Amino acid sequence: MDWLYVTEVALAGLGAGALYALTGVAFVLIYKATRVVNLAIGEILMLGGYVFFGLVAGAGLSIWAAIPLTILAGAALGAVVERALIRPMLGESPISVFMVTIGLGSILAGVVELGWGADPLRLPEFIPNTPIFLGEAYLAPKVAYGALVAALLIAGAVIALRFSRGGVALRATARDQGAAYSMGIDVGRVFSLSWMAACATAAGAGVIVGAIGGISPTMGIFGLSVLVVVIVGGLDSVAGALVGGLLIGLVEALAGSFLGGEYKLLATFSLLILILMVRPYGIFGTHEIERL
Amino acid sequence: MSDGLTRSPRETAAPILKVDALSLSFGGLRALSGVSFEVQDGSITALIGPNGAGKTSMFNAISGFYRPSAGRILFDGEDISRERPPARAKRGLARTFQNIALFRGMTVLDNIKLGRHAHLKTNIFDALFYRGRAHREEMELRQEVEERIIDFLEIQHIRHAPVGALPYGLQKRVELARALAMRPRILMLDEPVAGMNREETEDMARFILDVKEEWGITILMVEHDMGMVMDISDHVVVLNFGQVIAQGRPSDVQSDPAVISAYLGSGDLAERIRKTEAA
Amino acid sequence: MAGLALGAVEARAQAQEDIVLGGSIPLTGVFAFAGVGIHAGIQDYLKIVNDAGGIKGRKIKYVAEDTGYKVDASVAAFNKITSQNKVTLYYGDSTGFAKTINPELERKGTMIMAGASFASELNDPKKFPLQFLPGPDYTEMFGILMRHIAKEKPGASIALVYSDTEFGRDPIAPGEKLATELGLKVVEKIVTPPGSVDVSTEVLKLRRARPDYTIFHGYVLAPIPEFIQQAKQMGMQSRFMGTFWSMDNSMVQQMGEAADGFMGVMPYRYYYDKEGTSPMLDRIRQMRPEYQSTAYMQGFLTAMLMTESVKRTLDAGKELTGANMKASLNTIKDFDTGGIIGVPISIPGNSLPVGRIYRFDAKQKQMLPASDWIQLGK
Amino acid sequence: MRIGTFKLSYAADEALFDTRVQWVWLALLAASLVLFPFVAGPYWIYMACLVAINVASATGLNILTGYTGLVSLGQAAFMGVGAYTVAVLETRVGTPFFINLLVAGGMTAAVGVVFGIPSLRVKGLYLAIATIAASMILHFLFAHWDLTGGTRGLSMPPASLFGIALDQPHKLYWLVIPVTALMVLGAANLFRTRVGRAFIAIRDRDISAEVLGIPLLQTKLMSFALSSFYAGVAGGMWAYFFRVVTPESFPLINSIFYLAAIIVGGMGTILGGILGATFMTLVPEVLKLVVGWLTPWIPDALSLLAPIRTIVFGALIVGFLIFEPQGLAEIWQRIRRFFHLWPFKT
Repeated sequence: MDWLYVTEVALAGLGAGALYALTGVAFVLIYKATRVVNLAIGEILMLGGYVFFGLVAGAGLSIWAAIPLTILAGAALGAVVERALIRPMLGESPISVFMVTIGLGSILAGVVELGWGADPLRLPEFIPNTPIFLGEAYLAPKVAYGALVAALLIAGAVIALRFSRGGVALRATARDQGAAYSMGIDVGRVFSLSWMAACATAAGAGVIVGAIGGISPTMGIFGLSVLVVVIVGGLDSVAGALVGGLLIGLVEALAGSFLGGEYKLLATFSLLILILMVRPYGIFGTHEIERL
Repeated sequence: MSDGLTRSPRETAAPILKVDALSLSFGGLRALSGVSFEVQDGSITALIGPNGAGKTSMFNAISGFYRPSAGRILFDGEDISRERPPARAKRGLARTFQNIALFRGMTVLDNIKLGRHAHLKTNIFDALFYRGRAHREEMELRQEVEERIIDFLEIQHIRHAPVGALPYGLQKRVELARALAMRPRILMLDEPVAGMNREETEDMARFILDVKEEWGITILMVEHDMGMVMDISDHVVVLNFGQVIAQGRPSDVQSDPAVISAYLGSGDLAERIRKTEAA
Repeated sequence: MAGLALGAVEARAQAQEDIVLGGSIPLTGVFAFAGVGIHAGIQDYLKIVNDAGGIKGRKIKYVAEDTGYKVDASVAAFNKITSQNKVTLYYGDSTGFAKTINPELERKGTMIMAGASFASELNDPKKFPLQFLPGPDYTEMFGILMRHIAKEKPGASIALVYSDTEFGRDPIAPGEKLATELGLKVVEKIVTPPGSVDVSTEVLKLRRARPDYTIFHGYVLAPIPEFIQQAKQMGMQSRFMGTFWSMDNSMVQQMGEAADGFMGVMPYRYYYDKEGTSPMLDRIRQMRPEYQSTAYMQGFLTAMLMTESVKRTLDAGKELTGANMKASLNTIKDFDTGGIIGVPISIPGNSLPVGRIYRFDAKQKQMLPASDWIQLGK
Repeated sequence: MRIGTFKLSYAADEALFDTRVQWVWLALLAASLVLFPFVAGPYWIYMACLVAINVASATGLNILTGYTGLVSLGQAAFMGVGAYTVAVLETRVGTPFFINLLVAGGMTAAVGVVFGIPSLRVKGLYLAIATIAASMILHFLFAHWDLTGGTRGLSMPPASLFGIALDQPHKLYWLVIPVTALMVLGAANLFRTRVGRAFIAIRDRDISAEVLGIPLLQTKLMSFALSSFYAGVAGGMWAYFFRVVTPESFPLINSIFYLAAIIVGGMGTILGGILGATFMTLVPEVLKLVVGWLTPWIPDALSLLAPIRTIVFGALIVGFLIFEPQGLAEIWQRIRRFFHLWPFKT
């Protein structure tokens, strides 16, 4: 066994996993507050990549102005989606809402293709590209910086969730909607806030993912891996998204290099079935969500 | 505890249902501890007790939703404690629920027909072609449901109505109809008259008595309406904090000091009986 | 009234005169980049022919439908177009479609077909008697690349990177065999799942194999640039190569820094290639002043070969059946394409086994020839 | 106008089509289906076959999702199992097509049961996600198993009946339409019997279903098996229709398509499956027509078609869920009621 190689593969996997974790956190934010499983998260991420591209390549903005604008656009999208599509579905079966998000994903993919065409595009280079060596092990600089930014964003999200007013309200709502309501928390606002925060996070993640591998209207597939991540970690657990993200990143990398690229999805989805059979609510999830 | 000498004459026969030292706990919480009682064939037995005494838990244990931590449940002398609910249904154990568990999207007729599920033989192949057995069975079922159950419970006018749109009292009646379609040997009724007005309660009491007398079905019920319990029951079992504190004929139980003190928290027992009768 | 009816009859007679080229064209979807170019190329060549009076006075009409690069949509388009027109020539958009429609094509026996697929399987006149490839098949492309490699660096090691699709897997097994015959070593084969973007683990695998040459196949663009960029950052010395569909100049330009030195096989000349006399390229540049993709050239040449076979069939006084047209196509020998291909061509079977190696020059931002024309079987 | 109906026997009351008027309409429908291939052009016959195949599959999914309440995003992958079964039998064994279709159904039912097993542990969304996983795993098998021809897939000869090759839509029509009609009729029959009632009981309230003597495990798996059987036969017909089966023929988006079809048509009604599948199959074609008309004014209109289709597809799902959750079947009932009472009440 070539340990250096294994280490390198593992590092690359963990780096990719950090992006899964970041998107997973966005997913969990929405689920915690509104109990909606948002399958459009991959497409929202994609839209983030395209908005960034549009701002830089189309409007000619500098990268450092485009990133915050992209994140703001994500938040705005979240607000609109929550108000227009999710709010009317309040009280409907979780499956119906789930299907609404699938429909939303389709709409977003179509809009992107309409606006920018079906061809894959590359984002302008803005991540430093000097190679990074940890000891002897090589780590692709984009992956390393991407993971670093993802880690910072996740840390920010966790801190906000723990200490900010909105974060406290969100956690209270997640625990008991009725109680939160009676304590004077504006539950509607919390819903809206959670969608804004999650979509902003996903749009930010889209910029990083796009910077690494380019953008295309099919990059919503990323959302499927994220779905596995949050099921494995537990739909309502931020810690679960972190561990799940890193785990899935690692599993994909190892399966990809030791079995072949075609085994990546097979490995993660087999893992998903296994988890569903053994521990349906995920590693860190709350048990009550088993029965929907 | 009622004194052992005053037994009703039926209690000497073999019981159709026997609960033997049954205990049930959730996590560390004990819902039932060492509960024993018998239900005689052809009787109406009532299970009463203050809120949280464990009556519904007892029902759920008998129908097979909860697995007892100790003790047995005997049906016709056979231990059924390990059987799944459908197997118990097949033996002739039917029940209704405290918060009506009808299929709201289906019509009254379909709900009632569902009661007969375990007794029908149509398999998936018959069903797809709707020939032979499927057709014959459905026609027989329809006739029986119509003539024995719908007529009996006087719900002809709503047979094609979706259940969700019916008033509460009628829904209770449909649920009874569905349980009857199971051709049960024991019918377990969880608060059959809860939330009903005086008139509806009397109707229901009459139906329950008729079921016992005309159909020969044994009845085990949980009910808070003490007036009705005392009127129609042959045997009363009183639960409190998961234990049997008294059982016997209604009149004996009524005067049992343990029962009276158990009900003190929620008002004097005799007072409650008077009240419900006057209402 | 009578005049009206007469007019209708006349119109019908006119329509019968027209030769119809039908097309299932991927104007949208993942292959839209190619479809749009093909569409324009076919239209332009037919315009040239029709402006010159058509073939023996008969105009060629082009009827196309978008398919989104989906087999069922392609079949639907085929059914629709053939039911509404008397179709003589057809352009199909994928290997799947070419295979699906083949029995139908043989049953009808009234047309010949070519398309966007260069799948090796189609290069079999027995199994696909009414189809042809307007270039080398994918295995032949590998052959051209590997001959070049064997010449440049005998005994070199090669890695094959391909997508997990029918397109990607097509030439892999025969390509490996070919490498052995040419004394080259295939040291690593890397499969990437379709649509994958993060290739860092695959690059690590590639680095471990340390190939002298890396051939990509089954992609248009992504994830080739990412592969090359990361490999270069790791200090890998491998040369990177591609096959037809990843060779368009505008696509390669999009690779950014990674494009420098990227090589590949191309049967046609590029839009900007002004070497020698090339009347057709001049004509194209005159019709369209802006750069046209290699997919455009593919559509253009396909239309040219199709009309040539129609012309030869009519010249021989034969009926326009599939078999006759295919036979005429096979009589094409040392044919001058007007500069679309740099050497005179022949079509002995189903393919056109010719091509040239091009390399991207970062200064001129263009793919430039890196070899002579290589003709297999010569 | 129809004021009311009364019946003289229970059998009449239990019949699928209970009035003379309905029988007349049914006869008209049957007659037009028979006449259709003689009057319609090849393109429309082609579309009719495609619609019928989708109706068969959507009806199967409706049994599982609409009636039993188990959401599946694996219908397309299950169709793939059926299609591959037919292709393998046709190329390697050479059995007649009706046997192949039945075996395809049976094989898919078996696969469906295997992937239905998680439904015992999980339900709702988790089950939907488990079926996504199932389709990914099946897709992998299709693409990497020698028997299924790998990424190349399998090409196969046409079905043949009495020596006539059913190689054209207008011939296959006579295979596809009757089979689909039988399947739809079977599904309608199913819900007049205990089996169908048990499915609905599980959907509406699975705890009290158990008390009525309905075994959850067995019944859910039966629903999975039946639904997959439908998918398998539909997939088999698909294979005969296109005569090439590749792993890319049955992507996840097609499973979403079938789920969308029953949402748009109406979950838990037979009519819903038919209307939904028809509607969703025809919408892209109608869009193509509209875009075709616009071409003279918008030159690259054709290239806008695919994204517009994607958007409309999503918008239909979202729109129906929000504004008309009962689907087209409910709209149809409303129209019917209107005409029953017209002109007395409008």
